[in-house]
Amino acid sequence: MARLRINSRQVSRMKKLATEISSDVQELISRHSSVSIERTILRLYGVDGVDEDGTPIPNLVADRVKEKEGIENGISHFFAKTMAKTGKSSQKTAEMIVGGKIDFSKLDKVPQEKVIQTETALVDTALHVLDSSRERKHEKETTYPSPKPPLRYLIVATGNIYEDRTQAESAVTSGADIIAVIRSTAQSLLDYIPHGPTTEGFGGTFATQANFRIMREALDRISEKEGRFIRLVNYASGLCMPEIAACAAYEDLDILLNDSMYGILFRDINMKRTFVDQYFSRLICARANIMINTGEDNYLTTADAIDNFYTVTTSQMINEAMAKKAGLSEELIGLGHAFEVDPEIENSFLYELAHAQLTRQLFPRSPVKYMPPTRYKSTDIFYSHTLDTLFNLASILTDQGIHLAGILTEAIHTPLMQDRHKSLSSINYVFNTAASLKDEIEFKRNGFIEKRTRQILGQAEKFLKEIQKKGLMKVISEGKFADIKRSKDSGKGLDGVFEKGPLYSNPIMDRLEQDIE
Amino acid sequence: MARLRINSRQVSRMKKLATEISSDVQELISRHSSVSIERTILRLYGVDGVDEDGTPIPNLVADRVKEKEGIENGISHFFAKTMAKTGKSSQKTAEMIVGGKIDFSKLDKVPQEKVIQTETALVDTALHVLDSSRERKHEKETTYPSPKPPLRYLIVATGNIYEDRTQAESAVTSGADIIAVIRSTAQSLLDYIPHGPTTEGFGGTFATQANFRIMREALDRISEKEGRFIRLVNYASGLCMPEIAACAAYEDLDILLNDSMYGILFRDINMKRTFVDQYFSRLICARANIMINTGEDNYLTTADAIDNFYTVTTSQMINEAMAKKAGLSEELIGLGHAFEVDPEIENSFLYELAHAQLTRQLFPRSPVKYMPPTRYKSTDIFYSHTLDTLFNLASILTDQGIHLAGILTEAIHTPLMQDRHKSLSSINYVFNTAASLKDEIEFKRNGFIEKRTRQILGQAEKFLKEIQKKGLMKVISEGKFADIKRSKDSGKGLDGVFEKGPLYSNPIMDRLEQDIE
Amino acid sequence: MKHQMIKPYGDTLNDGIVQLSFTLPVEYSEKAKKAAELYASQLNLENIVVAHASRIADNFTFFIIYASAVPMLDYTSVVSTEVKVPHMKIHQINRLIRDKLKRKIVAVGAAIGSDAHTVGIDAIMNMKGYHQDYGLERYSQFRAVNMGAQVTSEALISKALELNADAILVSQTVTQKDTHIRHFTELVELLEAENLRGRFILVAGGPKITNELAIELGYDAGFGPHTVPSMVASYLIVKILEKEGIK
Amino acid sequence: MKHQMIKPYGDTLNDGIVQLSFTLPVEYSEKAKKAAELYASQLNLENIVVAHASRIADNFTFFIIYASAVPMLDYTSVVSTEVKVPHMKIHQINRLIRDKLKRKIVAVGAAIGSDAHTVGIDAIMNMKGYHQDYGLERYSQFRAVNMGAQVTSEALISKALELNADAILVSQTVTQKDTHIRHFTELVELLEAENLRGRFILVAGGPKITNELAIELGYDAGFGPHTVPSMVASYLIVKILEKEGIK
Ligand code: B12
Ligand code: B12
Ligand SMILES: Cc1ncc(COP(=O)(O)O)c(C=O)c1O
Ligand SMILES: Cc1ncc(COP(=O)(O)O)c(C=O)c1O
Repeated sequence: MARLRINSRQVSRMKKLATEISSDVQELISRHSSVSIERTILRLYGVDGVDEDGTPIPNLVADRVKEKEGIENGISHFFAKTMAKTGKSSQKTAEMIVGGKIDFSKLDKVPQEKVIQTETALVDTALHVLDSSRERKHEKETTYPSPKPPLRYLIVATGNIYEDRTQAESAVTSGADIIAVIRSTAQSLLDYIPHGPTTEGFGGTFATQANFRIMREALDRISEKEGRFIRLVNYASGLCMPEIAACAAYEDLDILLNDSMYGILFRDINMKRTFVDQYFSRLICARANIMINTGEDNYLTTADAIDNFYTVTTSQMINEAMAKKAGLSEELIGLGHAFEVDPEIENSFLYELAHAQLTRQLFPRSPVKYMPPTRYKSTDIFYSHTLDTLFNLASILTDQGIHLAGILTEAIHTPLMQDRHKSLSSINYVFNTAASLKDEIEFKRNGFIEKRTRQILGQAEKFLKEIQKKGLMKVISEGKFADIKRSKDSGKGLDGVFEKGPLYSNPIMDRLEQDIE
Repeated sequence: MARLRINSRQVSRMKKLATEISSDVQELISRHSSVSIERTILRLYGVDGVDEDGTPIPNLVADRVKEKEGIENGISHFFAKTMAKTGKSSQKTAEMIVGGKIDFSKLDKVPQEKVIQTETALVDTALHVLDSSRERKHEKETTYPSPKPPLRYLIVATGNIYEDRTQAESAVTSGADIIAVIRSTAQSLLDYIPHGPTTEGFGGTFATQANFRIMREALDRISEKEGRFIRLVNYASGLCMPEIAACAAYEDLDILLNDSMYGILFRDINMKRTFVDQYFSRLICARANIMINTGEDNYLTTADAIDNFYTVTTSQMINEAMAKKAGLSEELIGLGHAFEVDPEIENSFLYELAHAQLTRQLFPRSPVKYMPPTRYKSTDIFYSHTLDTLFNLASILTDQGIHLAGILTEAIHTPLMQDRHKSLSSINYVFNTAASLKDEIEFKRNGFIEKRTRQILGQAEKFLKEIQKKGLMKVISEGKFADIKRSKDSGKGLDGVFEKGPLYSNPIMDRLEQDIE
Repeated sequence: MKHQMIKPYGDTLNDGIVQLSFTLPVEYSEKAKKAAELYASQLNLENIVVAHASRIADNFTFFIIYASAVPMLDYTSVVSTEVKVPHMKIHQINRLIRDKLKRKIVAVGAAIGSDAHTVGIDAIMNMKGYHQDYGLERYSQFRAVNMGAQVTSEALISKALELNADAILVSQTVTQKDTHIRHFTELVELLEAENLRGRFILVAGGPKITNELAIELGYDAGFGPHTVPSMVASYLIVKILEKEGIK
Repeated sequence: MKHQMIKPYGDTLNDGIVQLSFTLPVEYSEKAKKAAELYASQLNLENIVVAHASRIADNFTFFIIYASAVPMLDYTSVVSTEVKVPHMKIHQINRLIRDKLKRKIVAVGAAIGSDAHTVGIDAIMNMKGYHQDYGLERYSQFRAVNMGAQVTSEALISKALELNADAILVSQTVTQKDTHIRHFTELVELLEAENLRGRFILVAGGPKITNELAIELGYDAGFGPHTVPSMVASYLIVKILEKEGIK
């Protein structure tokens, strides 16, 4: 395979810096929890459903507890105690809490060993949710042949889960390996997960557990028909990161968009909230064998890809370090990057090859996710189709893991069924016609491509040093990523993050951490 | 630049074989002439126009002479004598011959030195036609900046020269460097050149001198406007090869499709006729600085590109050897090849790279003409557009000289104005984005690509040996090129080729041959 | 029968979305874009988005449009136009000919007129065939004679008479300015003029040929892209048995 | 005025050729192709060539069609819909403001509603500008305040009141399910409800916005793709002078 000669010592130094940066953040994480984490615990304990207004029971329980008892010490112990008291199922217990049927003052009377016993059982159930999802996936992986990377990743985004299903089936017919259901605009800013099957989204479809299930079932059916394992993706980053991870585990999702900084930068979600949430979310993913995808590609939709590619590399290293802290193996860390150099620049394709190949070599065991050109797509669909064709070539040539299909109507509308078909017919052609190109050419020594990667590594190392010195939060607040400034104590969801009380416990987290190695 | 290691001794051996093959053919050529050659002499002496039925005066004169005098000794001397007799212009003289106003029996009385004098003057005029076209082209070449290869070659084919002009202007606006006016279906089988501006062709526009002029003027205008030299192409191969070359010289065409075998294989034109005609045609091109293009690409529209690429290479070498015999410098020999490997074959793109790069390296000083995929184009225009995009990449990556634009509607209709625009927008993008790719990668030593080129060279050398042994005509009659069999004494135009009489002379040819070095 | 009303589908049933592109002979401008929109509205389209406009020559502008088509079509009312005979395999066909017709079928084929494209007729007639389906020459019960391209109608007819052919197979590829229509018609008219039309099964083929068009032009059947030889052979044996009244 | 009748151009004047593609919710078959042809004929097209058909899912077939469009459009009757003010350069605009208006123009902008796309409004307002054309922040005679994205209509209006703005600039990128129409309308209705509509020059912008649409929605002007800041600045000074009766 064509390889760039990169300085492995420099790379080790950089990865070490990234680990130090993440350790610094981890210290903050360990001192905090969030309402979303507590709700996740409830969900994994089996609490589900909504009230008449559509507010999820987990939210209502958490709010109630917060209000009555305070949430600083976590919800788990309290919930176990209540359940021990009621002797009912977790769902029933939750409903009773919400219905005001529990006299909080009387809970102290429940014997501690009964509480412990109940809580242990709950945690076992929770872990069983994750472990059984892992096992089901493992089974599919062994039943079906391994797809040849790059995996063909197609998005559906009609807003209506049933139409999405039709679209997904069509995409699979044309060759898709992975289907991602894009989330409705601004769902990431909702501090709850909508419920049930939904048919009205904007720019995407709501991520709900029911929608996950509908799509999972459809894809399982088609997997069987086609004799290929079709993977399902949704989006976690946002105010409900860990909860979505829990729902994803219930419904056997294979991949979650799950970035440690995306919410901060692109959704103005509070930093602490995001850092804390992503950790628990990723612990869940690691256990349930859900691959994460990060969102570095987004940086290049606003910042220039030539000037700022080093921020992508830097962010990938930090994301990786943080993911490893959450127990994710390299195989489950799908780092993102994108083909976003201005096509009018002479030799822009050489820049793209350098960026893609560098990413590939820096994370050799990770199934890197490669995003198509979006920013420089034209409303001239024929021209845009040629950009995607070279993107497809760059992907097969640099051996990417996951290939997000570029769509010729990117600059016009969310994809039509026929747009996806055209995209796949280009991908299928290019991946086949240039299947072994990577093994048959070499990058010139000290040529443009190698020099460019060296430049990026130099810039990224410098940047990592700066971050290591100043701390990640400081650097974000200076607008060093994607030209976006966010400060530590602002942003959405700030009120939902809290410092752990002296008696705080999250036994699921404890167990997950414990089992990491 | 990425280079294949090819065995230069083998290449020398092959070129030597090709020269021997062409010398063998040349022997036949030197013993024959054709009606078309004689008409060409008339045209270069200034004879033009048609009678009421649209039959060209040069044809009428030649027919008359053949009938009355016999043509075995060539037309030149006879015509000079007649002109010396009439004391009129060549045109007037020709008209008088056609009108039956010349008493052939009285011609012997013209004093020989007056005939010689007249003939010498005629030949000077003829050579002036060629030389002045050469000079005008040279002037344009120095006025305008040299275009960066691959030159963007676009075809127009409406059938109507005025619409063609509109189409050509549009193509130039979108970036074309070269405009080719495709000839009307089956014109190559006409044993005369139609006359005047034409507006009704089928699958193309008639090649007439007036049409050449109309397009030349339009392109000169637009060259000035755009500050780029826009080159004009037409087709010579066929029954009127040398005549078309003469008309092309008059009208400053820059390139002529002019193959030594195309007419034989693809139009069932008699071999001898073709060989004889192509030689005089190429002598004219050499003198008037008209680049020739050969038609090896056509082989792959019927024969399989993987099995038969060696026939392309073989034919290129023979075409080159024959072109050199006619005084064409390597810079004027635009050999053809094509991107025609079945795209469904895994690694078809690697085959294409091998074929294109090999051709490039075998003829380093020739502006190789690279033809787009046509045979495997689909009526799915979006898919076809992706084939062309990779073709564009192959072209810039292997540094081709002339790039014939692929058209996304190839499998549907002759190109619309908008189709050409789409094609150029893909070409412009690819040539810019991957401008230096060729300098930044290398082909793997002993990899698939090198091995493939070695295989082709081996096959081609073997084939050249066979041809050298059996003679070119024999091999053609066995169907070894393009799976098409043609025999020596069949085919169209056979009655127009004749063995030279003892007094035969063609003073233009003599002068051209004389001046070769 | 229940109606089945359909319209184009973008990403939602009955959204009617179509993609359209065309060039207008006007200079690129805002007015030109408006003209494109108005023009599209005359094509029974609504919610017209002129997504793209670019100047492609002096006085010519290229447009890409997405819009919703208004009409509804009753799919149950659509009548398919393909040749309708069971598609048999080579050995079935040969057996049928041997058992029922009891003699070889003689078929003469050519690309007529100025058309020099032979690949289509070769695909049907030559040994090798097309898409892993053997050509007529390979059928033991066919005598197939392929005359190649640029054959005149006269030559084709006289060859058919000479061989006492059952079927004449005609190919046309070049369709610009309706060349193919002229050639096809010329052949039929010649046959009719000489009272020979009834004698042969007349089959047309080519990339732009449909059965419907062929019948319109006076042919017995027409075959378009993706035809394989066994389809044609199936058609021929069924029609010949029918013609000769053999069951 | 003389009429100028136009129709699409393929390669010959008035050939009417258009390229069309769409998907029909029916299974791939010859009947499906016929349906595509019939459907196209309902779109005022003739000489319809169903060039391509492919199965893209169970019960869905994709088509590519070339055909001749029948209608003619009188180009002289087309009324252009763009904003019509002379396009001035930054220094001309600044001078005009200084000389005539004699105070700075205050403009407040945002992408409203759920729309998170800031690049469009940034292109117009931020210092850097777009396509080598400086943004409003760079104009010495503008006070430009860009509130970013996902701004509520209420917040935008109160900022405009607070700064005593001359103009409100609104951007919308997401158009799926007409989200942009809802957001734009909401803002206008709020302004009207509070009797503030007349107080501001209200400008809409975004990739799918035309001046025509903006005016329909109750805005003063609309700007689409390829807008550069100086166009907007030119428009604003001309309109403000007009509004204030300054000549
Ligand atoms: C190969 C080719 C050539 C070769 C032909 C070699 C040969 N020996 O046939 C060469 C290079 C010589 C050539 C020349 C020209 N070509 Co050409 N050529 C093509 C090309 C690339 C492929 C055609 C092909 O082989 N298809 C494969 C066969 C198997 O498909 P098919 O013909 O559709 O046949 C199938 C069915 O239709 C059916 N069928 C066909 N015939 C019959 C008959 C019967 C009886 C039956 C039952 C079925 C049947 O069965 C077949 C198998 O399924 C096409 C573009 C394309 N990709 O389609 C252009 C194309 C056909 N050519 C075109 C043109 C214009 C020309 C020229 C006229 C150009 C010129 N002015 O010089 C010349 C001259 C030819 C002439 N005088 O007719 C145009 C036609 C445009 C139009 N619609 O009018 C095309 C579409 C290219 C283009 N976009 O401009 N061409
Ligand atoms: C960059 C981008 C993003 C970035 C935005 C970053 C940011 N800070 O803005 C990110 C990655 C965050 C993003 C997210 C989403 N995006 Co987005 N995104 C794009 C993309 C690639 C480029 C848009 C852009 O920056 N254009 C460049 C600017 C300069 O052009 P412009 O906006 O047209 O502005 C010009 C004019 O319109 C005008 N103008 C614009 N506004 C104004 C205002 C005034 C007052 C004036 C005078 C002029 C004016 O002047 C500007 C300069 O000429 C487009 C695809 C494309 N290539 O167009 C998709 C696209 C716009 N996104 C789309 C979607 C659906 C989304 C999501 C909703 C997807 C999802 N479900 O998650 C999300 C969520 C966003 C949300 N909540 O709104 C769709 C919209 C489809 C539609 N028509 O409805 C597009 C078209 C992609 C697609 N095909 O699906 N996106
Ligand atoms: C890492 C990551 N998470 C989440 C999202 C989607 O988030 P939202 O729903 O906020 O648009 C994206 C979108 O690109 C992403 O890259
Ligand atoms: C070398 C050469 N000459 C001539 C032609 C055109 O000849 P005709 O007019 O016979 O189609 C071609 C067409 O591809 C060609 O390759």
